[in-house]
Amino acid sequence: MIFGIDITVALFYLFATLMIAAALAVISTRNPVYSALFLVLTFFTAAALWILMQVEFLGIVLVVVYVGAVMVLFLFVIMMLDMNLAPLKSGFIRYLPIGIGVALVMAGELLLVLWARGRFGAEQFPIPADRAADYSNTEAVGEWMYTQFLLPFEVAGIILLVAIVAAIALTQRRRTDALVQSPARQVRVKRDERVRLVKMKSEAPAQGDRT
Amino acid sequence: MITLAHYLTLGAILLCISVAGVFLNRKNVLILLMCIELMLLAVNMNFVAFSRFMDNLDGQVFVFFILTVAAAEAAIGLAILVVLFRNRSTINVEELDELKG
Amino acid sequence: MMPLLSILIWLPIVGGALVLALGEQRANAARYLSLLIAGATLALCVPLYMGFDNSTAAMQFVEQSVWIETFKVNYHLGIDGFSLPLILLTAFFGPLVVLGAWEVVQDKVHQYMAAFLIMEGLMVGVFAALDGLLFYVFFEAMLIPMFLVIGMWGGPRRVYATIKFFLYTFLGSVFMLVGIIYLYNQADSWNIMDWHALPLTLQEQIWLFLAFFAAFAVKIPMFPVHTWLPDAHVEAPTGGSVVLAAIMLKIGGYGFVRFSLPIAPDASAALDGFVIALSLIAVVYIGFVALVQKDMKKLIAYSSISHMGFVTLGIFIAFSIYRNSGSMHGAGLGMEGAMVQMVSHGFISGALFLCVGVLYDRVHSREISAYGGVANTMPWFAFFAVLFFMANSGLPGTSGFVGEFMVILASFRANFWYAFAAGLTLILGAAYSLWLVKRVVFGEVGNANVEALEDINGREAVMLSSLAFMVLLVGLWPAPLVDMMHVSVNQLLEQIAVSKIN
Amino acid sequence: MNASMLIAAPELLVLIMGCVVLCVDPFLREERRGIIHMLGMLTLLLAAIITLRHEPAGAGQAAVTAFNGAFISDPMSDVLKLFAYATLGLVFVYAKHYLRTFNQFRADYYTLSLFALLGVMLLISANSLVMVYLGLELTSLASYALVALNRQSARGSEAAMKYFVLGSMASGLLLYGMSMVYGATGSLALPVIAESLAANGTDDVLLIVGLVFMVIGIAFKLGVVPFHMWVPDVYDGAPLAATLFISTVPKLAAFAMAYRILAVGLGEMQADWQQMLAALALASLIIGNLTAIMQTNIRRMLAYSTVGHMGFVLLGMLPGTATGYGASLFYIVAYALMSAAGFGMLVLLSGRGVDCEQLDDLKGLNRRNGWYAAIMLMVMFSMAGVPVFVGFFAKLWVIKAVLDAGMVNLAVAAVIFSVIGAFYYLRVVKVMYFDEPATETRFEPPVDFSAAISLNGVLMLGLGVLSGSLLALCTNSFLL
Amino acid sequence: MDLKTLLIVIPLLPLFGAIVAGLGRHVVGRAGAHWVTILAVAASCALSVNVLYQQIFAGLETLNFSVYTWMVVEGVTFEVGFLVDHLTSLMMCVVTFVSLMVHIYTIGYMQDDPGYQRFFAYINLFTFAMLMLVMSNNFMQLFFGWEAVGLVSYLLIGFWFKKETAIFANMKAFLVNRVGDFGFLLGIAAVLMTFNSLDYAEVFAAAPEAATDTIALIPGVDWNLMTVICVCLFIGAMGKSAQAPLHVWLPDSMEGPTPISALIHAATMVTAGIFMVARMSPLFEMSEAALSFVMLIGAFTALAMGAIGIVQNDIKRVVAYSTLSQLGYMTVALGVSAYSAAIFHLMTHAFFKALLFLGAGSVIIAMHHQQDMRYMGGLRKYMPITWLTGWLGTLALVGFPFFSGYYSKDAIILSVGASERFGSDLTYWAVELGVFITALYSFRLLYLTFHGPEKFQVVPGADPHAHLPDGQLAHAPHESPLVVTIPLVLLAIPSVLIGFFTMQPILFGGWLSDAITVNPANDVVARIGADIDGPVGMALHGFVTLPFWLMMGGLTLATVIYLFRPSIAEAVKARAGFLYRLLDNKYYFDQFNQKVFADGTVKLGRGLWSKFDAGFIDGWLVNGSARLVAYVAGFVRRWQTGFLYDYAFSMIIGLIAILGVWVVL
Repeated sequence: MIFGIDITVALFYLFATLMIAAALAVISTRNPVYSALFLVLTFFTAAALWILMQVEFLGIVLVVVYVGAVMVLFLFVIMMLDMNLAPLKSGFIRYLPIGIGVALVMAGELLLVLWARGRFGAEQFPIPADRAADYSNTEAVGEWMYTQFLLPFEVAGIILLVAIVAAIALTQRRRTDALVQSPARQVRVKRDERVRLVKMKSEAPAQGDRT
Repeated sequence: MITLAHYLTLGAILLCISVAGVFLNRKNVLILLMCIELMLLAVNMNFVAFSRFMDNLDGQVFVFFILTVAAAEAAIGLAILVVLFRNRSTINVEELDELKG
Repeated sequence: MMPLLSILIWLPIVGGALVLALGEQRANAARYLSLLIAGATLALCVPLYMGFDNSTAAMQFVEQSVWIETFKVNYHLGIDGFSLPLILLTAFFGPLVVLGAWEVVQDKVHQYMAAFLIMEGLMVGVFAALDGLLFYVFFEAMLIPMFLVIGMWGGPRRVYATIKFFLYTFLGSVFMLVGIIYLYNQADSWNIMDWHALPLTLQEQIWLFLAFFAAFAVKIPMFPVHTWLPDAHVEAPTGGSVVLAAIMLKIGGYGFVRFSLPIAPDASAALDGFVIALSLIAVVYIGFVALVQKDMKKLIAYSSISHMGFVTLGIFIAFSIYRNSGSMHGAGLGMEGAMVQMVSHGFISGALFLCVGVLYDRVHSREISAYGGVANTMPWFAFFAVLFFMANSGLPGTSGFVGEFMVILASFRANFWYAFAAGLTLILGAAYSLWLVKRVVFGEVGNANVEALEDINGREAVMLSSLAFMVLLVGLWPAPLVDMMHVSVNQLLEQIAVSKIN
Repeated sequence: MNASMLIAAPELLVLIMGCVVLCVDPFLREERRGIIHMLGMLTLLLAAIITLRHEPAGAGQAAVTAFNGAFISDPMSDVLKLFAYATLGLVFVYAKHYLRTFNQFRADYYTLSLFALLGVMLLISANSLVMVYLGLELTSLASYALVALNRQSARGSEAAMKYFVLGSMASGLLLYGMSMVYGATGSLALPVIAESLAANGTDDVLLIVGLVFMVIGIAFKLGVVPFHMWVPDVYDGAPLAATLFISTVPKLAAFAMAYRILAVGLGEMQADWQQMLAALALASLIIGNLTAIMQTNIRRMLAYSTVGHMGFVLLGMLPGTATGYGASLFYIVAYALMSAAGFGMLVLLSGRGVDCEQLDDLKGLNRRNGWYAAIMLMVMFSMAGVPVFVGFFAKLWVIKAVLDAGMVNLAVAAVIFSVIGAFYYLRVVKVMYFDEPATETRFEPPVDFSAAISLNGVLMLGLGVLSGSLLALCTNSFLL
Repeated sequence: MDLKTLLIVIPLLPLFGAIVAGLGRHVVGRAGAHWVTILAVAASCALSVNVLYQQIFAGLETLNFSVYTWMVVEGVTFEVGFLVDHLTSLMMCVVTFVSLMVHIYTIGYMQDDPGYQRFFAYINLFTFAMLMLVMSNNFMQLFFGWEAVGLVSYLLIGFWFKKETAIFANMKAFLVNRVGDFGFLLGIAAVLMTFNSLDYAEVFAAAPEAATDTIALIPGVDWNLMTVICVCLFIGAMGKSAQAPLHVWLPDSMEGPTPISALIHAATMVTAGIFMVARMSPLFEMSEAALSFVMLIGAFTALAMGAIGIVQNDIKRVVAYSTLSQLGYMTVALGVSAYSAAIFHLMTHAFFKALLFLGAGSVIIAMHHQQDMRYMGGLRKYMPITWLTGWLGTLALVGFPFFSGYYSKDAIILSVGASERFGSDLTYWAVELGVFITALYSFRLLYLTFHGPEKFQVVPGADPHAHLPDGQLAHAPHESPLVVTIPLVLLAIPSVLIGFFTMQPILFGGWLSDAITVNPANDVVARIGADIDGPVGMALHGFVTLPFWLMMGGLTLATVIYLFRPSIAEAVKARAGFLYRLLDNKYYFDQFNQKVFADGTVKLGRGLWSKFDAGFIDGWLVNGSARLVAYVAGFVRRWQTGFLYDYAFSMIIGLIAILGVWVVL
């Protein structure tokens, strides 16, 4: 409690505000690089909120996986594709009222539901007690994941495999002018193919084999 | 006090922003991908909050999987984006209308 | 005991598949095989007719085996006095259609023949099915070969005509589909006989009646859902028109007596005025419309609609008679008249379309104005044409008279004005038939095409004379025909005289 | 191997074989690529044998769960899986011809398809929301990649992009719904959710919100209006081999997903979702059939027709009874077979570097080859729901289900729109049979292709005439 | 052969002849055709006479038996059967005799016609149909015969089917007859409803019980059922017996060859209506109103149609209008319950009118198919037999005492005079005036044809087969061959004598009473019979009655105008322009029918077809709904814009909608 304000509450509102602002920025900036960076900010704040909830493992994973890997990938692609920036988001302005309208209606509907009759207030879902000091969120999640969620875990692995296969299948270009190794041919190569004995007539004109 | 409702509200707002983003973005497919990441974040927010408030680890594990899948999704999405860019030299949403009607 | 009905259904269908398998190259083999199959089917009708017992209303030649166990669908066949004449009619036309196409169809002969054989089997199936779903399957499946026949061998506007035909009929019949499923849900059985016994409230009956009505009114066809017929007839090849007019339309009438009346007697009674009004409109209004047609086939097509008006009239006057006199006496005459009218119209309209086909094969026009004085160059053809057109206008001594006569006599019992309006067909039918005869058959030789006409050949003579024989036979001695139906008709009348509402 | 492994043996097999295909490919010379196809077919055959052997489908055997309840094997899953193998087998044969014709024969297609099949199987056997999500994503991700597989195709990549963005959005919404249900019931396991609902009632607003979002996810996957917009673009833009796959196998999974979530998990809320599904189904019937009428591109036409068909699948679920689900299952199976045959025919008609796209490409097919025309004819009439083809019985039992649910008006609307739909199927027949061919090019498909497509076509008729056994199989899947 | 078989054979013989001559026309050839048919009819005639003979002299009872059962429905038996009583056998003899004469005559008349065999087949078929009609013992068979004679009449009027007027006339004849048949059929339906039987015997037996039954044709207004039945039946008779306004077909039917005009359109078929009403006398006697109706229709026809005959120039048409007029007389007789008088007149008329027609035909042969009397004249010297028989026939027609026509016509006039039925006084004056008119046109015909100056030129060397201008002949007219003249002579004999010999038994001897029922209160024939003293007395008395002097007036006027002062005719024509035009245009019946019924029907049909069938149902409802679907579909299709954001938007809208409906509401 600082200045009569619960620090967690203050932090929640701070991060929440930041998060919403960043999210809005993601969808409204002109430059995709900025968008990506704002998305990073959004993820950071989200991670912070989760950690505030004592869900450290996921918070850290979010930062590591998203900010560390996914967002970098995004930025990489942005840079790679060399897009020219859109001069003016005319469509954005034109459809903004509709967009806001739709979003507000949807938000309204959702919030109406969520706040209706105070179902998610403290009385229904009491504020959980703080974790014990020696509680390891990572350990708990890990244990739970590798026992109860064994199959999903494996499937998640397969999904990553598929992602790899797919990404490679899609983006790998077989360029005709590139020098590539063919592992299959390398493995299958026979002795005769490795060394070829060429009989050469000395100094004869190029009439026989070419090398 | 920060109740569950706060977190859910946050998730809902995030969801709405992401949805609005998908709709409003008319220029860049990349932003669409980001909006989808936002949407997943909103979902994750819900799961984490429920998980914490109900003291049930299922939600957190699910979030973990969602993150994994989201990463895979991003990979494939970006791969498709690259292919698209190579074919069309653009990733402008407004120009992706060869298929219609 | 031989499963005669199954054989009658499947012999043409399997035979059609065989003909199809012969392929395009072996056209002559396809022709002879088709004739053989159609002939065999017709021959098998002899034991069917012989074995049929006129004295019972119960279903005969019953076959029953499980088809779809989950929902109690059975492969259930059987015939009574309503089905038998129509099955015989169907089988009768099999060889005629094959013969009719013998030299005329040169393109894709195997497909043409196969389509008709399959259609024949399916039509027999319609008349023999005692399981509601089985009936529906046959009823609908028939559309496919017909669709192809009109579309592949038809006239210039065949695509419009055939799609219209298909969709019209399909639209009508899907309501029936909903109806039969509803009935199944209520009765927990697909057996049509069980449906007959199923008690239903008036409201249910009315909805069911309308559902069935949608299907059968389109099929028969009744005013105002008749407009597919002229188009389909005009564009169809001769065989298509013949089958369409001679048999397919009858399925509508058959449906009324097999489904509408016994399943929803109270609704039928409640709505009979509506049906009768439509029937009489068909008789009178369509008569006027037929009069001004410029296309021979269209004229015959409209006349078919008008004649089918008698069928529905004959079937539905029963209720008025009952209300008037408190007894069903007289209704049997109408209903049997309707059945006779169906059979007779089968012969006559089939014959008329064959006649038009004979001309079309030579001149390649169906316009009335393209002819004139055909009698000069085709005296034998003129003989048959005049005979059939006279039969079409209901001349006594031909089959066309019998049904109309019976229906008009019966409808007088219901209401003088019904008989009055129906009787107008005497004038209108004669007017459009004879005007056509005047313009096509009589007169000076109209043009060089007519000048060059050759009279009918042996094949055509066989077709036309066999039809002429039937037309005269039924006209001069309808007793064997009506004797088949008495018991069934009486049973139906007893059934519909009893309310189903508790 | 523990019991769970045994229960999931088909999945394991598919996984292993997928990896095998992946690994074998680099070692194959171009001309021996056929081995990949053989491996794919072998996988399906073995999987079918295992599925048949370890639990006779629908033979009165109770469901078995594995992996702590995450996985379930029940008669329905077996039936669906078996049909998934069968359909995929057909798809493989057709696709092989396509890929060879277009010089795109690579292992990627088979690998991705097998992994997608794995996803489908997992989804079919999913017994918890997690598994539903993961199975769905596995299928989807592989599908996205398949659509873009022809890297030179601008249309393909556009389609893939659209599919991807909308698909991801849909899974996001689905997840949001799952989170709500999780919040309301405290569990991700479907049986637990069902128990919780039974115990605590269903008037929790969280549940309804969750239900709405999950229904949207399902609707998207099935391609139901208004979540259908991806369907035509993807069917049209993707290479035919991918369209073949997407239009068949994943639809089986989508049905399973709908069943698992709505019937198994949220069965108590039947009154709620019945209304939603009815509305979605009606919209699909209307929009799908109407839009299909206007198409000259046969692939888009088939796509819109799919939208209509999926409306019918939803209709079957309305009464929430075993026979209703059985009808839906029957429908989806019939649809998968019809769709495979339909797109297979398009493969046959493709050539000279262009996919068959326009309706006019079918012109005069009957003159070019009567048998293939007959197959397409059967497919079209089957799709239109004309007896005696399998499509008719599919529609029949679905409409019966609607009547069981007491929704006569809906049944009437359904049949009316199926009549409207019949129009465009008839147009295909018209083009094939009534028009003159634009080209006389002969068809010279490989033997396995013509055998498969013939079998597929004959199945339209055979499964119609003998629909009783298929129906019994489908209905009994739910009766236990 | 027992009698029943014999009776069955009577109609079947001509049928057999028709089939042989018609279907086997290439086999039997021309001679074969006429031999077969003539022998068949001759045998029928002989057998019929035998039956009549047995009835008169051997006391043969009425025979009523069924040949075969057509069908049985609901206990009502529809059968083909014969009722042979005096009326029937009389009709049979008349029919077969006239038919035989016509057959023989045809050999000469049609000798050059390519359709020779066909013609014989037709008239033989007609004989069969007519016999079926008169021999019937039930309404259904009656209707069968009724329509069958109509069919043959149709075929024969259109015999020369290349002739546009002929095939128009035959269609017209059939259609107008169908109007009558329409009423007839309704009458039969009413009979069936009332008596639950179509058998004459059963119906007639039950008729008195139904005398007071009513039927509400218009709700709330009760009509006497018997009146309805009888009027309906009589409408049929109006068509067949050409009573106004359904008479319009008969003059046009003269387009057919003359032999059939004699046989069908004068002697036999057109009298079927008279026969039918007489046969139905037990029913008609139940309804005064219906009889009045019959009488008035007959009176109008008798007078008005005769008047038209005065202005006709076509020789056959004059005879045709005379036929109409005479049919009117018969109908009047029926209307006053003098059925036997009607039948009597029917019989005499059959002979003399057949004679007149055949005579006209003979003239036409001589004139090379020129039928216009204005180009004839003075033929007496060229064709004496025809001239003589023509005079005899005419005298019979105008009712000169002692000639057969006198007895029958006078009986009718007397009956009308004796009747007290509503409208009988009006009718009386009509039939009296009719006598004058009959004489006028009849003698006009004789004078114009046989007497006076020759109004034709013989152009020697002209091609006899070429169509020459009016008034020109290729060679001089000459008497017709024997096959033509013999029938004339054979018909002239009964025309002159038969009345004298048969009047007593038929009219007053009750010879027809086994067939005809007359309510004693209505029995005018019996009433006049009291004053009549045998045929000689009646004829002598005839010289002092009004009809005779009216006839003489007509004769005088005709003689003055047409023999001596043709200018008077022109003057009258000019003076009485309106009247002349009215008559010349036959009271505008044809024009009216053409405008209102024929054109109106076609116009109505065309309107219904193009406006309602093609326009409304097909155009609006059917194609309109197709267009609507296409329009909506085209609209819906545009939602698929191809833009990702629109697709997403659609999903979001869907989401919001579902949320809104199921969660918020």
